[in-house]
Amino acid sequence: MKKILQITLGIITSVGGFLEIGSVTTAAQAGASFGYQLLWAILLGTICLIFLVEMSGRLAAVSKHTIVDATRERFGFPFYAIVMLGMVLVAFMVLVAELGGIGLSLQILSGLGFPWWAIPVSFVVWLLMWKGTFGLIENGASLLGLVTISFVVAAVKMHPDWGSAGHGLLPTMPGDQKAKYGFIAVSILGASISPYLMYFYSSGAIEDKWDESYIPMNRIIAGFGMTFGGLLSMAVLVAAALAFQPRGIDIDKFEQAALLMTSALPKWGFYFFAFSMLFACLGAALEVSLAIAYFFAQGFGWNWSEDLEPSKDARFSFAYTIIIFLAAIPLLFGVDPIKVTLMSMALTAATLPLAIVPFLFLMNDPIYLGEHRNGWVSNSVVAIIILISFVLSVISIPLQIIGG
Amino acid sequence: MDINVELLLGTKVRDVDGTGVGRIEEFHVQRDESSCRVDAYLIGASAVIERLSAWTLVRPIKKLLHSRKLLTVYEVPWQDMDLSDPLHPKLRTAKHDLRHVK
Amino acid sequence: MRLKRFLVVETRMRAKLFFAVPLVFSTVCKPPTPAEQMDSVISWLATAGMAGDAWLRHTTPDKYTRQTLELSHDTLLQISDDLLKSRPPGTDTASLDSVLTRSRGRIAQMARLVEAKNSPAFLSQLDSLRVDEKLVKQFSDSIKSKQ
Amino acid sequence: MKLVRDVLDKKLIDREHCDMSRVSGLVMRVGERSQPHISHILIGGPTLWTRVHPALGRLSTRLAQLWGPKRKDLVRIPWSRVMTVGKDIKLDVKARDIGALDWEIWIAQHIIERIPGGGNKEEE
Repeated sequence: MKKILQITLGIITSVGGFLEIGSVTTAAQAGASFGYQLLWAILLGTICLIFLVEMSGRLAAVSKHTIVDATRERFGFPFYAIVMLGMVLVAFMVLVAELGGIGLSLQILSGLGFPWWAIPVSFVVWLLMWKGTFGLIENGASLLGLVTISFVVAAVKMHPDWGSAGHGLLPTMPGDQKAKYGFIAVSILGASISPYLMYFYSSGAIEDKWDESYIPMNRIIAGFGMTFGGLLSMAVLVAAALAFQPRGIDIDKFEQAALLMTSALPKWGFYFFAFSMLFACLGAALEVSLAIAYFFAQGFGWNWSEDLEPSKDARFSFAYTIIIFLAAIPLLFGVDPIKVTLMSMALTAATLPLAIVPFLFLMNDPIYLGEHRNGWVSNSVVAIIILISFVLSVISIPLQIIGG
Repeated sequence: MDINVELLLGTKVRDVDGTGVGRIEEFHVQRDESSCRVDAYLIGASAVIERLSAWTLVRPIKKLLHSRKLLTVYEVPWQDMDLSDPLHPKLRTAKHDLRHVK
Repeated sequence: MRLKRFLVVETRMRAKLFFAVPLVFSTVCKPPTPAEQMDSVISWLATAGMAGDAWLRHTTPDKYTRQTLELSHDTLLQISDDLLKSRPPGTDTASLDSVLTRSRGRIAQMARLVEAKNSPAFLSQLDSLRVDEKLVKQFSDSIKSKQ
Repeated sequence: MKLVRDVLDKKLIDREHCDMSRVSGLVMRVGERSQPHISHILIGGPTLWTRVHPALGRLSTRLAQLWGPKRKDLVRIPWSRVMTVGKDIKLDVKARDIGALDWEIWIAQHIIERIPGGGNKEEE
């Protein structure tokens, strides 16, 4: 019984972790500009993520090492420093975007501009970290995030043409606007295969004291959680395809995306969108700031746990305190969170090899994983992901210039 | 003389005739009660594989390539290594006398 | 005893630090074509229309509606300036300008009517905006066909 | 045992199961004719950053002089204090006494405890 509860909570967490400003914005843009044509990108990203997350959990459960621990130990400090530079930079931009997403949700609800919300929002995020425990953050934020299921309701209520949606699951080339198509595809993959989720998940497994008996459970959580998360993203894309594409609306601003469900769910659509974004971004902001603090603490060997009182892991608490308030600064100056989101998605794609290549080595390490190391299926999948990640990292920056 | 192991890592080694042998990538040590003695130095590209404990990943590729030269690793006993200039470690023997591992 | 420090850098790894450089380039964007600008104009006209519909059904807050209409107005002003400066070939720029100016006026008027909570007048502005939107679409089609 | 794979960059745990940073560096004592042996484990920023680039090591040393806890030299732990080498390295020392937690304590006292709700490092 306890296991079932844990599995349910785990799945809800993964769903909550999947949807955030990046995946919603990119899915809405894709639907508005290209109809169902880019559904395949979400499908591909979700499949990759299922495998990567399952592996992160398995590594932690068997070796009792998080990915960061293992990267530092196996590859040494100089290489770790490079990975850290890349990952922390990207995660910081994602954090700015998520805080901005909370601010924008509050802006459309209250009418007060998002720069005014920067300080209060980061203060609340920081306070939740300062006072909260890992369980509270993981489960509380993701339970609130369940309001995002409204995206699925809206998508179904708009009666999509399931046949042509099915066609979208297979990649096709667009007639025109090839650069924009490529840019959005890369952004979707960048939003789905986000390394910070892997770091967060493997640290969570250590915080929850997983051992080898959790391997089957880890598989279920990764599989179902990410699948549901992917379905939510697809629902956003489908709803956007039906609400925006016929009207010729391209999503450049958050205010436009807010109209996503106003025709499908006339009475509550607007508020469902605002609260979905509010809670999804809040959950993501907490997860990203934890992931950054974990990155430093585990890499340098400080004591770390979100469950400790701040003074018991002073450097860890100090790290997230600084990061959260630094992330508020660009928003104070009115930097558009949507622009930051798109840039961070492209940068995630560009730095992906840095996260995935070392991971392939770790997942084959007999000392860490013994008999639980990757078999040829998982290794082939990682090899394919590495291939994709190199293609993405090469094309993401030029596409940002041409298509962005 | 005291030498920083972490900085010695990756240093190029030459043999007694001045021929390049490879980089120091790993150290074989022997632990007992209270000490830790260095038995041998591993030199060459595949010593990195040793260090990353990546043989399970590399062995199938190695088989596929049928290559020996690609994956050289020399094991140099401590007696044969001259570290009097840590920036330019030298062997006390010639390259062709070195022992191949694996 | 002081430790002797010496220079051994894993130079093989240092090269990777340069991956941050392309970031600088990502800020450079090429200017949009007239056809793309027309798409943006239609997108923002439709946004104003959709926000107007939602407000008429009393499903969105007044402040949000007003801000979105103002945002549409300001964005349209900016795009039309750029568009008319680049003089799309084979287009009657004068009449395009007048349609764009008129619809911007309607959107600004709608934003004021939201504040006054005047739904009937809002509806009539919205209907006229839809007519203007159709005109703009015709301009857009003719620009695209000439490319 | 392999030194780089099994020791370097591993996490250090003290007598009281407290995390005390990772192995930043190792000192090898080389004699004219005697077998080289590992004499000390090094921890701390300057050792660490020198591995990336000597200039970063110097920068780290300089920053530590300007700001933070005052301790004159590097933290060196004699190898004889090593108890076990496994997933982590267990040491027969007290992290606090040898200075491995200088920064942790400094940040706790100067910043974290001054923020309401931060708690107190000393109370156990």
